[in-house]
Amino acid sequence: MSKPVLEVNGLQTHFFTDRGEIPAVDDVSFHIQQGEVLGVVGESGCGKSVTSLSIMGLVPDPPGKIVGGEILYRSEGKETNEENLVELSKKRMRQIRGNRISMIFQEPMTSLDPLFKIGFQITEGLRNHSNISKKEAHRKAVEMLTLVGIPRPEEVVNEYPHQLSGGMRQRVMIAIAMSSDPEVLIADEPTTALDVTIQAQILELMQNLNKEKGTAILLITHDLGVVAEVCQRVVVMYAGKVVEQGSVRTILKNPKHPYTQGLIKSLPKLSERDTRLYSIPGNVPKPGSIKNGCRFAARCPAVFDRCLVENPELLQLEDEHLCRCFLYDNKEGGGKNGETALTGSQRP
Amino acid sequence: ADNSEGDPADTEANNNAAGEGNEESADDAEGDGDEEAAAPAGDQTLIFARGGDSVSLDYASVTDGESSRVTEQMFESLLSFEEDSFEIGPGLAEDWEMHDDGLRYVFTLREGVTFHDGTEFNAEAVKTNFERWADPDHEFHFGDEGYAYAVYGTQFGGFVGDEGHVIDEINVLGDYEVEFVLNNQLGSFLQNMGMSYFSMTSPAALEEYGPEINENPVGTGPFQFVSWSRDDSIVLEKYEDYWQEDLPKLDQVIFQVIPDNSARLTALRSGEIDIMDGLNPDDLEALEGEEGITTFERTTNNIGYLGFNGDKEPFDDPELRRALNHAIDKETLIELLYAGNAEPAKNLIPPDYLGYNDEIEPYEYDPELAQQMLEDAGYEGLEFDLWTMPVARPYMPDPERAAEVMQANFEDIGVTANIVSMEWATYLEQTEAGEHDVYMLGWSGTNGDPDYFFGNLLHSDAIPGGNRDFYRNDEVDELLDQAKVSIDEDERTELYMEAQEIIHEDAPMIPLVHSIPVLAGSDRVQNYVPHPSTSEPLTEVELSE
Amino acid sequence: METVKPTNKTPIPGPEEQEPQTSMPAPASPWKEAFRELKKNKLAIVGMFIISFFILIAIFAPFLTSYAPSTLNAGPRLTSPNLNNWFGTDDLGRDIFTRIVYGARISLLVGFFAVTGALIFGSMLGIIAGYYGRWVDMLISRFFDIMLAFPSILLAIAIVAILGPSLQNALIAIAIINIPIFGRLVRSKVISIREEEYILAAKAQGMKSGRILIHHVLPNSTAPIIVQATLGFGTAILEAAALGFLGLGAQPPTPEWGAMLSDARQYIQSAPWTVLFPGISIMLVVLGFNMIGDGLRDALDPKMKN
Amino acid sequence: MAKQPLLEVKGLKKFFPIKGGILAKQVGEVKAVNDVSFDVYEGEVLGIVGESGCGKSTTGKALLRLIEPTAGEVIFDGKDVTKMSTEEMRVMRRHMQIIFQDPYASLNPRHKIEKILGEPLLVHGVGTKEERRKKVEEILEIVGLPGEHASRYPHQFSGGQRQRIGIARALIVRPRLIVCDEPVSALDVSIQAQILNLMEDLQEQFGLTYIFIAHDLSVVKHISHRIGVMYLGKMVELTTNENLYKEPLHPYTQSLMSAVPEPDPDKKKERTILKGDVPSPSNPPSGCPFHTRCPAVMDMCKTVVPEFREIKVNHFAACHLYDEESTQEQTADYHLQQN
Amino acid sequence: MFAYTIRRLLMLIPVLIGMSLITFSIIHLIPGNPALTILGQQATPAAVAQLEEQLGLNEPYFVQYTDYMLGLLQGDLGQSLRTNTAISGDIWPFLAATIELTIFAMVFAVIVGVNAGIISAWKQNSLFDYTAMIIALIGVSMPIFWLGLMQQWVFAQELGWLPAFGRANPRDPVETVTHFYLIDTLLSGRLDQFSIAFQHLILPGIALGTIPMAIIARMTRSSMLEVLRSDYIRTVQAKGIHQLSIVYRHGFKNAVIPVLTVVGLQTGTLLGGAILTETIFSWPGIGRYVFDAIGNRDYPVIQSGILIIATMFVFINLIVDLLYSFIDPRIKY
Ligand SMILES: Nc1ncnc2c1ncn2[C@@H]1O[C@H](COP(=O)(O)OP(=O)(O)OP(=O)(O)O)[C@@H](O)[C@H]1O
Ligand SMILES: Nc1ncnc2c1ncn2[C@@H]1O[C@H](COP(=O)(O)OP(=O)(O)OP(=O)(O)O)[C@@H](O)[C@H]1O
Ligand SMILES: [Mg+2]
Ligand SMILES: [Mg+2]
Ligand code: NI
Repeated sequence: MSKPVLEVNGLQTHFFTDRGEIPAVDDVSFHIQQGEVLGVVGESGCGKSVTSLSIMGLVPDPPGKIVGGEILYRSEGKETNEENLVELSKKRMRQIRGNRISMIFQEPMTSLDPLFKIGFQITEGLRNHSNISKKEAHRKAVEMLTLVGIPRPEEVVNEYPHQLSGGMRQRVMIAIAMSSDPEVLIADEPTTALDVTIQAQILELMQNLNKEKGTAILLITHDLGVVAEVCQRVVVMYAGKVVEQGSVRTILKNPKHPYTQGLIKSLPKLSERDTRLYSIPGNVPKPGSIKNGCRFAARCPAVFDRCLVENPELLQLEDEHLCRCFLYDNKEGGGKNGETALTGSQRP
Repeated sequence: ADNSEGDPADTEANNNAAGEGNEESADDAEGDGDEEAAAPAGDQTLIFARGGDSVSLDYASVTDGESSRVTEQMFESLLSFEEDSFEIGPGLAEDWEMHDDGLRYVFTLREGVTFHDGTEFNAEAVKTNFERWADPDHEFHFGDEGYAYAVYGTQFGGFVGDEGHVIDEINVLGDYEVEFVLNNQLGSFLQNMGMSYFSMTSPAALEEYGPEINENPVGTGPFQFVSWSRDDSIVLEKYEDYWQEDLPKLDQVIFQVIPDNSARLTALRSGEIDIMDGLNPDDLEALEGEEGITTFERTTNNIGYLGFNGDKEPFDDPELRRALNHAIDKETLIELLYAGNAEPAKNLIPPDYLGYNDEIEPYEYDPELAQQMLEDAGYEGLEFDLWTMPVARPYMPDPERAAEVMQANFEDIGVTANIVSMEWATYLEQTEAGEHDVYMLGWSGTNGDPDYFFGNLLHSDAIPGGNRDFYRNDEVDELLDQAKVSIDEDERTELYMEAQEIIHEDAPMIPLVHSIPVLAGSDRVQNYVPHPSTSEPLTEVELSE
Repeated sequence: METVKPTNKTPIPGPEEQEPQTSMPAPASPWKEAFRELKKNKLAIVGMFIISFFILIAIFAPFLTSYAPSTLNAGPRLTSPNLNNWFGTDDLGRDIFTRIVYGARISLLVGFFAVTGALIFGSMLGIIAGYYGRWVDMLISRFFDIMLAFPSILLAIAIVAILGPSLQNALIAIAIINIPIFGRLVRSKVISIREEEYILAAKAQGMKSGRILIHHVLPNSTAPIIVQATLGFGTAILEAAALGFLGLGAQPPTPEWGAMLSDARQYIQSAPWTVLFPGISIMLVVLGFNMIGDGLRDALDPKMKN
Repeated sequence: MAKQPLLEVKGLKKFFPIKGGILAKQVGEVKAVNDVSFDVYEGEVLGIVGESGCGKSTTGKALLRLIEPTAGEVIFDGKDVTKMSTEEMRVMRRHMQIIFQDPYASLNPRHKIEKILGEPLLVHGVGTKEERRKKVEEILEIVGLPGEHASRYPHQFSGGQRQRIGIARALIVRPRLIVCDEPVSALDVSIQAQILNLMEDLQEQFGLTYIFIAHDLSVVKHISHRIGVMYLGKMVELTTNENLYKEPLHPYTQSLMSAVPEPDPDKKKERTILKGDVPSPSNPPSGCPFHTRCPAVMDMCKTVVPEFREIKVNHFAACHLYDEESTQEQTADYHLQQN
Repeated sequence: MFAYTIRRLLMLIPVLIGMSLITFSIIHLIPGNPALTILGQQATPAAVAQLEEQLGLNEPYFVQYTDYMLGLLQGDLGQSLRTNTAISGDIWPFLAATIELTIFAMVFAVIVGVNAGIISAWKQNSLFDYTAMIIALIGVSMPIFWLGLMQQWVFAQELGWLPAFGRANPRDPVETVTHFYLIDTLLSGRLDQFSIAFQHLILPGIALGTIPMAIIARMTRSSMLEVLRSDYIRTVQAKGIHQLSIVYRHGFKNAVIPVLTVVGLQTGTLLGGAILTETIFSWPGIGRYVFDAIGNRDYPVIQSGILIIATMFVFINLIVDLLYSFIDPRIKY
């Protein structure tokens, strides 16, 4: 098995604002294999977008800065091609960005420059990375639009973003991202702003691209349903940290971290007729507001003393299943059974 | 208003040639001509900078000084003034005779004078011009186009059809002889004939340009019109066929508008201009020692005064008025407001005028005396409104400041003056109606004739009107009436002298100042003599190296 | 502290829940908060210093100088700055420092009255237009359009040309030209706030429209109006000075800075201080108001913040 | 459930004019709500789902006359709301309240909580000042906020807390009906559950009637007794919670349900992915508004507007598939394919 | 687009009528007898009567206004009371002078302001940003008449680098065709005169352009900051495009609309400020024409001058509005 095409190790991205240093991403590690779809889930403000922007080298600076960790990109998964994106020159970073690693964003309505034609925007990156003629650019733009399933591509090339619907725009965004045939596609909540029926279309498109082109996809979302639908593995984030990581099945069916457990239980489900939802008490903390201990401690039903003072490490529970919780720390003091963590607080 | 496309380039070529040719001679001149007047410069273009633009180049229909400054160069009247006074002498008329006790005048015109358009100047032209102004139905009157000949009306008692109009008829006696027949005697008739307002325009040009004559002036003067960019510059050039041999000396005169005083001075210092008008009095001192710059004083021709409302108590009391006359410190006023460039006034008319009574003892500035006089007359704690004009006039550059100075003067003698100011038109209407106690105003001369001052300001006929002092003295009226119609200068002088004595005694006003305008110029400017009428022909002026 | 719920009484151990407000003491009104924000803005602080300085000067003018602003011949003419006359004297021998100090009164008062006048009439028209809508709005808006179609200083000049030059008329002119500026602002605020969801909520509570206007719409439209008023202070002072400079505003001997400049401009070569100090004073006061205005905008309208 | 509905909506329409052209005259209209009818019974929760722009909020606001309906009747407790005078309406509002989607925009940022909550009491002339203050604290406790928070300003609360305040405001006048316009869609998943629970509790506790608007089918399904599905300004299906899930009749409902992703990796269901986008309400398709995307489209759908009628007991839909003329088999076939 | 232009033009009609009504009323609002106000102290009653007649002050207000409007529609701006010439015939050289100055000032303001704004936004919180924004803040607070005086003093009087007044060297008058000196000098092939005319533009142009420059710089900066923070800029960044190209191509193009609005509005400041600058620098433009007319109570000139300036301003803003649609495809009419 080749090495992961993208590997994030101990990434720390902090924002330096007047209100102090905000550790928006604090020690985040994960990797994506070639052709894999990795989901990153977490609630608003937990650092999902900052993580993805860190990979792209697009963290707004100031106030943001990557203060630690490494982001290794290995072209074709080969060790020899390994580059640490954190340390790359701006020039080299531009060559990779939009070319080898592409990204699409949450807001299709505002993510396209309203003053430029669709065709121009699709091929802008391409023209930048390789010298292609105007004609060829046009051909390529039409080809990309066709690929993402836009009707009347020949016309749409010459249209402006405001003439397209949200779903169409998100397809154009995908076309932009895919135009350079990247190895990794980072999709930051690509369907959050869309209707479910349109979301279904976009998800299907992304799955197809993943299958046909072998593009590895880092899919960021807060919707566990989406994760279940398209991802192979999942990373769960909470307040700037990865709290659990594993295969989709493990995480959704057999979560270990109390937060993951609570999150899944708190979702109303279409298929089940439950009388009452489980609810995680309290609020999502702002990153940086909790200095000591586990960041979930204040809301955790299974909290114990240690959680309030010590910072839990990411533990490997089994192959490919990691969890950041003292409940599973067998070395000292832990030993409580994670499965029963929630039973106490669940309504009969 | 371009003459011909090629012209400016040509002139330039000429100038350059002349300049080159003269360079050596200039050097020579420096070598041996130290004590002599400097040699003439190669480029005889004079730039005269001033604060405002001409209104019109049809002299007769406008009254402002800036217009006549330019028209003086292009037009001439039948008679002319002395270069620095209102003394009259021959102009386009070589000679003149008075008949029938001043009811008939015959002018003998100069021969061989041509207008700039080449047509000849003759008696017909004189007739045409005068009839144009006098007769509202004349084809060149242009009344419907807004032309108004106010000065003609004032000076000759109205227009054809008006009762007071003095010119009955104008007869062409020969090509070069013209006769004016008057209804009444007019003391200032000959004086009027020297006024630049009554200069001769080419009848052919009137025919050609019609109402546009005000932008296409054609006269007989030393310079002819080239171009006019409004609010910027008027360019004149030498008229080659001018009747006076070898004159004018300048090739070109440009009247340049530079409204800002200090910018104008800068331009003078940097040599961009040759003469500037409206010198800031405070800069005078600095300029005096300055290399390459000279200053010129213009003889005064106006009066600024503080008038009393003689119809209102207590100002109907001459004693009070005399007392207040002692209270004003004219010297300080002049120092503060005119930087010294004014003469303290003791009479209504400016000093150079016919009939100026220099024997009059002015009311000295003497606050104690004033206070004493007031006390004696029984005016304790006098308080009144001191009306002051809202706008600056030539005789009063800063009326409100002047009011304050006088307010302070009055305070010194225990009199409270409350300064009142209002809108200009209202000011005029209300002072005419006699609403005021004490008011500030002034008057500027036009033809150097004293009647223009006395008749308008102190004759009881001018109530309501210019006589805002409501001064009524039959004796004075009588003297003035006689002087107005008299045609004998000596007699007139006598009459006016007498009137002034009475007026001084009655003190209907406090005469304040006659302001003296100052000009500055490059010392290359030779033979420049400012005329009291605010403008003068530059015929003799020459630029030296 | 929202863990205590009537039906889900799960006792939660652990520290006080992290709420967004814990960092700040409660209760803090939005105004207080804006003020706190403002205090962080260095430029705004400088601006407040400048303005307070001028206000103090204006109030204590008679104590700051032994001269009277308009006394003639108080000293020698056009003397350069020295110990007796800190800023020198002008052409009438008046102490320039004294005149500047008294001029501060005039400028500040002009700013105050012009802004207040414009604010009152502008807001009234703006509220009427925004509130009644339809043809009233149409009429008032067109009126604003027409007023704004004239470059402001030009309109002021025209008004002064009609009324005649005086400080009072200049003040009226400046107030008039600022009416549509405030009017438009108020109108657009009223209209946009009317669409806010909390106004809809108030309506849904059964509130009368008058109450909604007074209790909900107006308080929420004050922030931009305050900002505009502050900036307007500066512009009004500048406009008054311009009119004074043209001789269309304050008339001599009033120690109005613009008129002082216009009087002094002919001495710029021989006595530059006569021109320097009035100009600097105008600039400083206007700068002060602009700094506060900028700061207020940042503090009151976080969206505008860079 | 009482026999007599608390609220009857008949043929509700709201068209927004589109201005344009040289003289800014009306050149068209957005048919935001186009002939919607339904009943709401006392004590029930009626859910309304639909995609963005289908007219859910407009329906909600038109019921309360926060937007003047273009046509139709809204009969609340036997009285037609649309015909009431301003004053009658004002009094009426005590009984019908609304909770908004955006917890940030719906609270006046310049008012303290006590004023926000006290004002409705004041305008309806409830109690003395002291009583009102008490009531405010009481209601805060009820929605799970400490009473002393009354002296705070909205910006000092988190989104979830603000939504609690919004609920408290609606609740404080003790209304009979509350229109909830997407009350949880702006909230985080973990907070959403808190609010949903709270709303359920309150409903039971005070015997409230909700019209619960949301675009998230699972949320609506969780809380509602009956659900109406809207598409392009029209109600296309309306039935009980169970019916809708077990036997959705309208093809749109079917595809909507299949498009909702479920966080269960085992439920890999067959999806009906709809083609294309929702048409613009300013230019809705003729006939059945869904015919442009319908997988079971027939010729008549393009021209004839299907009637919204009770196809089975308590199960309304507007679809030609269930017309008397169309054969039962066809319907059945279609269903076989789907399930 | 066409329909929009027509609509905007139609919408201008009430504004233009309102403007004409205001300017027309100027003469009627003066307290006292306008004719006497105009003629002044040494006027004869006959002259006053004649002027009243000429101004048509004897007729009813409505008739006067109708006459005035009919005249305006035929391009007749009336007659100057001072010079008795048709205003429409005199006004062009003044207008040209002002337009030349205004354009120069605006070009200066836009070039400096826009670039300073862009760089400040791009290098937010840098030394350049701070300096530029402090300068801009001072710029907006600057009394331009004072700035003009100081410039004149330093650069023309003390240092003598630039001319202190006028549009050209008075000894070498420009031959005028268009009355735009920069164009006229080129037409007559006089490069030396061109350079002199250009030098004359510098001081008044900078004095006049300072406030708009400062305002444009501030507006460009804030507009750019907003754009640079927007989602679509992030999209472009994600394509690996060079920052310079992002800032100028995508950033500025999107930021340009508010800047353009400000430019349009600032032409008002320029046209109004021209009165001040033209007086100081002896620039024979429309501002001075009007100002002199105020001094001379030449009300028809005041009326026409103000109306023309305002009309120019209105049309510039119309053009700006129409420009939006060229820049922004979303604005479809
Ligand atoms: N420009 C910034 N300046 C300061 N703090 C920032 C900035 N951008 C992000 N943050 C901080 O980083 C944290 C994480 O933000 P991020 O955008 O990554 O969250 P997210 O998980 O993507 O949330 P969402 O689901 O809302 O998109 C936020 O809580 C915020 O406080
Ligand atoms: N004030 C308005 N003027 C014009 N059109 C409007 C107005 N309000 C809403 N619309 C239009 O009416 C349609 C329905 O809007 P509505 O807000 O009811 O949708 P919704 O179902 O609530 O959508 P969402 O889920 O986005 O809230 C939309 O197309 C919208 O553009
Ligand atoms: Mg995000
Ligand atoms: Mg909605
Ligand atoms: Ni010409």
